[in-house]
Amino acid sequence: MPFGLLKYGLSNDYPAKHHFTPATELKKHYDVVIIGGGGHGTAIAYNLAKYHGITNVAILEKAYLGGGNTARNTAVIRSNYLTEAGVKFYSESVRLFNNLSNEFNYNVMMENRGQLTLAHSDAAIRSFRWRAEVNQHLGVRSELMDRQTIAELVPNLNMSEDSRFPIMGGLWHADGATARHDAVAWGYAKGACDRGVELHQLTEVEDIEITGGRVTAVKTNRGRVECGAVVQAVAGASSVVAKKAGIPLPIHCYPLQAMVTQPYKPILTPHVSSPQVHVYVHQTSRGEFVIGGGSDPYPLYNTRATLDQRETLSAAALELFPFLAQARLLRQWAGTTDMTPDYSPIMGLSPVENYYLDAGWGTWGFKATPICGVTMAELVATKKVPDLIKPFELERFYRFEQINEAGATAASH
Amino acid sequence: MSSIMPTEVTRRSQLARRHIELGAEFEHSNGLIVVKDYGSKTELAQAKELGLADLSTLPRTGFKGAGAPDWAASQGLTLPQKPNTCAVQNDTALVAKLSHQELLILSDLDASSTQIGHLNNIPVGVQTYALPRADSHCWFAVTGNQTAEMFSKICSVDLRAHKFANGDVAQTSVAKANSIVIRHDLGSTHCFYILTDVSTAEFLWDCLLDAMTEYRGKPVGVAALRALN
Amino acid sequence: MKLLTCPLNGPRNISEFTYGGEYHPMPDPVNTDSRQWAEHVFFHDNAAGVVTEWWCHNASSFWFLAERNTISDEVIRTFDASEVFNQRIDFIAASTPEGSS
Amino acid sequence: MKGQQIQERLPLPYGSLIDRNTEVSFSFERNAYQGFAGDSIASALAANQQWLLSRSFKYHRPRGALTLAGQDANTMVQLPSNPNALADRELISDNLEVMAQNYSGSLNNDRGAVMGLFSRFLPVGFYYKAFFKPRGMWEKWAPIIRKKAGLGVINQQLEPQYYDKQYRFFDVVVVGAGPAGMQAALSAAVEGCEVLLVDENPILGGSLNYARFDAEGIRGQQLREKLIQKIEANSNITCMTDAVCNAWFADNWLPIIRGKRLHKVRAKQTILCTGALEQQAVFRNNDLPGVMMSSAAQRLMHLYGVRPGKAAVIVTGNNDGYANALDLLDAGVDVKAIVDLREQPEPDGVVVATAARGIPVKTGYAVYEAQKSRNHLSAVEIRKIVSQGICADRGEVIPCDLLCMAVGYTPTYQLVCQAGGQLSYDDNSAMFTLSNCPDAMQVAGSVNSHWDLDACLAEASRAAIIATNALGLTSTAVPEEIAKESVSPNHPWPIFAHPSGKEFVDYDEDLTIADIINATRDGYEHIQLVKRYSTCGMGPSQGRHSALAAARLVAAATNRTVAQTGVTTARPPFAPEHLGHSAGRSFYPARRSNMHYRHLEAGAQMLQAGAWYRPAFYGAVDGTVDSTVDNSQTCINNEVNNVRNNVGLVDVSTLGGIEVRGPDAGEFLNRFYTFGFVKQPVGKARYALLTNEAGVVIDDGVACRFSDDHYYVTATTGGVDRVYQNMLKWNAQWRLDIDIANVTSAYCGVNIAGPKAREVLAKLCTDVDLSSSAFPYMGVREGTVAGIPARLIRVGFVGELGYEIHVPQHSGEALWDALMDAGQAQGIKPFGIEAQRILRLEKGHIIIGQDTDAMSNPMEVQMGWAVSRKKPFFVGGRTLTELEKKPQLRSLVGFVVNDLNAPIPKESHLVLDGEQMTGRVTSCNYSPTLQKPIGLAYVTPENTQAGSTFIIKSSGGVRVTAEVVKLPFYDPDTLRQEL
Repeated sequence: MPFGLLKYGLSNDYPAKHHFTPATELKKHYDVVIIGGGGHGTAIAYNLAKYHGITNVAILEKAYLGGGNTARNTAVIRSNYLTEAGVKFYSESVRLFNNLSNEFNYNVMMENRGQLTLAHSDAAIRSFRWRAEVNQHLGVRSELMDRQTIAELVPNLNMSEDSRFPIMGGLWHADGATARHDAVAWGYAKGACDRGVELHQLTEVEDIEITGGRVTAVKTNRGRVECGAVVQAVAGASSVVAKKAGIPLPIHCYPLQAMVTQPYKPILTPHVSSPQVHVYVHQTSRGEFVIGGGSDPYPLYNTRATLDQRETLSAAALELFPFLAQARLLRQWAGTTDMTPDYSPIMGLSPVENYYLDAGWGTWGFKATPICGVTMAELVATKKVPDLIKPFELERFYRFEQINEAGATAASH
Repeated sequence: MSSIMPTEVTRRSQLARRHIELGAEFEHSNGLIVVKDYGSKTELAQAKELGLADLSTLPRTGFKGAGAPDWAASQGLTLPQKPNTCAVQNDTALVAKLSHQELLILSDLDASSTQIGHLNNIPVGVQTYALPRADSHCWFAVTGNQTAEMFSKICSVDLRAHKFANGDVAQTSVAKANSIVIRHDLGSTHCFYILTDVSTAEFLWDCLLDAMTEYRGKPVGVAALRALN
Repeated sequence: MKLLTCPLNGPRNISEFTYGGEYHPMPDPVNTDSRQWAEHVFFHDNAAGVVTEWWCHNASSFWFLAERNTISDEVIRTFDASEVFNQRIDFIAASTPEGSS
Repeated sequence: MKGQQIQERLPLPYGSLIDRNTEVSFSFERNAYQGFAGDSIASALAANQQWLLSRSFKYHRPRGALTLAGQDANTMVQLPSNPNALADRELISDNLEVMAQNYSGSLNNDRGAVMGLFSRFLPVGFYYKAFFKPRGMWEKWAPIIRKKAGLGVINQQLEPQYYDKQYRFFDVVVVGAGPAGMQAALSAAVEGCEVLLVDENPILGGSLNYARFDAEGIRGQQLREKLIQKIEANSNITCMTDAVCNAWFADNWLPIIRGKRLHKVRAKQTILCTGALEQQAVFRNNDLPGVMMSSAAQRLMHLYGVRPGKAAVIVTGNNDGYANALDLLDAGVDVKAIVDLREQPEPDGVVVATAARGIPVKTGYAVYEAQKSRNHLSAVEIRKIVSQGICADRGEVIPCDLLCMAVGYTPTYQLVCQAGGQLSYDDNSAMFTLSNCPDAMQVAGSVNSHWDLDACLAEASRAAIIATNALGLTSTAVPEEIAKESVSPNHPWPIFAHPSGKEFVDYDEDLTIADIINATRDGYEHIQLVKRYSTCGMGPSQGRHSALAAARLVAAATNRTVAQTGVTTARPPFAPEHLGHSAGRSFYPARRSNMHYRHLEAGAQMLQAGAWYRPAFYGAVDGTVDSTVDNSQTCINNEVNNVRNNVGLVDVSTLGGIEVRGPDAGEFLNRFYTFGFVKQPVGKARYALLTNEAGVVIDDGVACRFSDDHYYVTATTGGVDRVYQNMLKWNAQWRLDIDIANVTSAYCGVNIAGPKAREVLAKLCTDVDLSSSAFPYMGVREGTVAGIPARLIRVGFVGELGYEIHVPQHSGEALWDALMDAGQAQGIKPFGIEAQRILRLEKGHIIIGQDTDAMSNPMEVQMGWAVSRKKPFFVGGRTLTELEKKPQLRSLVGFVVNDLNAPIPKESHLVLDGEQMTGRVTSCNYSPTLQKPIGLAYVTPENTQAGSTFIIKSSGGVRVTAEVVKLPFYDPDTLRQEL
């Protein structure tokens, strides 16, 4: 029995300190308004309050805390990216994740079970070796794995040579992990609210006032709020919100679906994915199998589920683990992803002087949450773009430059 | 073993080996080799219930382009009115209209229609372009009362008799392979022609047999199909 | 599964089609400044609401245009591209030749 | 096995689902039991007085049947290769081995039950509050907690089973074959209307099969028989029983599961008559075996002929509880009392009848606590209700072994809500309404909060009329909507907290009243946050029985109405389905060339290129391929040498082929590819490089001009489909006078290459002058080879005299045979992709996708020569001019490794400048011809002049020095390929 729980058991009156601001009126002015109460928004607020002493901050969330893609992603954490910018950025994020629970005294249940990405062609082996070489050179634990080692690591994987997509090898990423995604947003929000940040749920930004190239206020369904600066962290609605500030973005929004089975006794430890078969599978700490794959085939602002994606994911999962035919599907859901041309995020300055972008998060937003909080908060507080996120500025597209992670994201998330 | 073997001619079905394994008896048909039968006495009955035949070596061609329909008509072809329907020619060839600008022309089961050879050997008209349909697609026939029921396991278009009339054409996906499905009844027996990318012939053949198992469908030769006519 | 009505083949499951991107006319490649060109190449309107977009029916390789609501996923109408592109498009060389190979 | 138990059953007409003439023996927890055909596992065990079925998720509480309808997780059992099976859904079969789940020790004495004692130390969200201090502790706790996770055990040796799918089409699909559903189907089955009636139960009738609608208990049966007769007589109606419609998807796309088949049904109209789910009362120990829904008790009696108990108490908030009492009485159960939460029951025929039969009724009373002995209900303590949810200090204890709960229902809203329908709750009437359904969907019956049988039937007919009108099959006037009954069967507050807790709101997750309220106290006030924080409704039954109670508690705890709070609804699927169902048969098309089996016969090791199978290299001809590195390398090198010295034959059928024909053909290629094609001479081939609008190289091939208005363009195996689609899309805009046709599969192709290629070809091709003067390098001709019409292209991908021969697909094998025969004297041998890769590398040709990546532009891969600057426009052109204004970031160069002892670099090894990554190797092989490792690599532009060196981080991190050399490595003056 961990000590942390004793106080709950031994005190007759339930410890009832609210983790978050109870609903209050909006103030007339905030130094910083953060649009979007997901993992990123709360992480930015937390860092502003804790490390930069900026506490007159409002997080405006149109629905409920962490109810967007924070709630809908499949909680994969990894840093085996392809570009130097990407690897450095995400590996710092993984480092922060590892200390997150203690950082804000809230268990996010980080589980370091490693990630295996399967290769079914020599082309895949080539691109995996590229990632492994770049990763290793930058101190990230990635390595090519041969059939033999894979069979030992995941004994119940279908290694048959006669299967439709025989497994030729894989990319093993020991740093790959998962965490309780909701808890990340809750922990950040709790830490931010403890320090005076206001979290306003059911508060939707309807318009953004720009005067002289500066944002001066936002209009919400609960009234107008003046602000010194605005950060938008609304993955899945980035184009729509940025448009209110007159900023075009290189983003297309696609639904990303995933599904989960009923709980079963644990039989799969690492996270296994196959870009070619378009699927990834991992078993949660509750014993459920989480199954996901590629994005929907066309853009949509709607989190409905589709049967064809369910069929595709199930068929693909059974290619890797035929015995999953007997597992029962419990729930199928979707999130909305900001897909960028180069599969890298858009962070930092915008054409509007005091309006900051945290967008273009595709399928990799959750794993970047902690480092986004740190870097975006530093940017807002110091007005200086941290080196770690300089490469991801919107302006790169106007220079016809890209940070191409295409090869490192397909169905791996 | 068959007295005639596919290797006697240069034109060979992707499925030749499957046919031999199934004990096929081959026959010459206007210089082409097709499966006559698989040595079963009951093949006609089979074809009436549910049969699968490989017609890939039989003649066929296609023409495309703004001028194609007029040119084809000028060559004496009777064209169907609407796209995705087909019309039988008096020389027994079958002309399917795949779009306002595209025609697919299939020979009969005896490879006896003269039109196809004729069209392939004369210069095409303006804005008319020949398509190598004899080789781009494999060509199967699925026959019998259970055809539509069987197709409903691998094709999302409603092919039931009262919804998909004789002479109707569907360009759709069959077992995830893009296909042209044509209803062309043989006598009083339902028959669907299916044409699919020739390189996937074996895949599709296996999918069809798998879907047919439940209805005890089996491969049949052209002899049985002719007998239906 | 959504139904999409192909102008040539009629209503079909949307899985028979390939999405071809937003429809937006290409700016004149010669007299457009580089920022506008960059936006043409990389940026999207990504509107939440009714948009016009390209679709291709795979089995017949038929391209057409569709008006679709990106919030409700409701298809308002589909139509032949010739409604919009009804004549041959030609390009004029840049007044100053861009060097030579 | 222990001795067999005796089963006692109620006489006919009880037990409509069982066949008493067919006994079935099965085992549960290794004890033998008898049941009848048609019995579910749960009903058969109940007949044997085995009520305890499983242990709960967190506290390992004893659990038994709750709904008897497969709607709760209490009955989850382990079947061979079928974990988490619902014992009240799965039928028994001879020798079926059933085990309980989630216990340690034995089901009756589960050591895990000790968890219950610690419950006060495991507050809601306890995971978030502990296990992580000090740093590193979580790593120790996680595996321990993980061991406790999960319920059933997956059989990892499972043999693949045959699941498949079928598309079905109907005008109207009616989901749910209760009274409303049957009536809706009948009314919809007008002339020309194809109707499907679906129900998850084995027989039609729904509640008519078990519920009591009148004092005499005869109406349900009569109505059922009448409706079924009409349905069976109607040829327009197809019935599917034992079939669950498991979701609603866009445009009435309905997945219906029966047996091992997934029926994908397209309906023009759907009518949902999915009924309602009875809800539990929340009080201490409301999860004991013996405590069940009143509808569950009725199902046991009427469907299975099983007496649900000997002494019963009924806690009710509506008159259905009274009907249930009559049923129990008729079945010989001693009904101790009806405990009515209401002060003033609305008297109706049924209530009067119970009074007449002397059943004690305690109005204004609640069940305060259920007591157990030996894992089963033994008594209930009832207390007077003093105010909402509050009971008097004292009560009375009534011994009983059955407690039936009849306190209200929630509509079976799942499909409606998946279709975008809104579920709303009225706090005053405690009733639900469904709104905002899509046009092509109607709802009728109790799902739409109609409880009176006649109202249900009338609403069903009305729904059917709306549907058939919409289909244009009828134009009947739509009758007025029936007003909802004034009295709701839903009691507003059947929730009674107990100081010692254990009043379960969510059985699946073992969540009690305190857990829900404390979640709000922690600040998780939004109903969705409560759900996520407490995991209420996240379990296998997806909140079927917890959503309403949780919403009521959250509303009260946050001073909101339930309407304001909202009730959480569930995502698809409706019922947990095996992944095998949605997977079905696996359809992954595979592509083979006409020559495929010739490769296998020659001992080829095949590899996959996209959907294609291609020969990687040829092993021993007897087919026994020894794929050890050494052997394969020897095979590959031999193939290379044979091409360099004699002649080789490679299958290039997978190469894309596109016909571009018409007056504007040249103009089109000019716009589509980077090069100039208008002035290309007839009879010549020209390299064609493709960039996208971002200026990135995405494909290449050669454009063969066979006549003024006819180009035959090749494309890469993996790229051709996209290239073809893009061509069509561009010309849908440009409207040039051309036709574009993808003829990839129509042609089977080989490349016959080597110094002796002409010699061999000459034997088979007599109608084309093959002399280098008449048919020079990069020439294209049409002729016949071995009597087969062929297109001949003199290209030099492998750097030798060579001809690509493209023939009709069906003649591919014949061509292969002819060439292999003709070439015997010249030592012709087939070669595979691996040898081709080396050969082309020696010649310095790049492979798009291997030597290029998602960012490569033509200048970087030194293909500036293939980009025409004299054209007004080509795709990607404008962007390339932008890129040219900027300093080039990298260049692809050829390199050799002179130190033969150094580990040969592999593709994707890094190029380093100090520790800085400046590029990477894209191709590298030991060249049998040059006798040293050669390759291509991206390096910094300053590093491209021949003779300069750079460092490669090779295997094991070894730094290897590479020397830049001018391309090609082999035959720099290209004399050989132009022979």
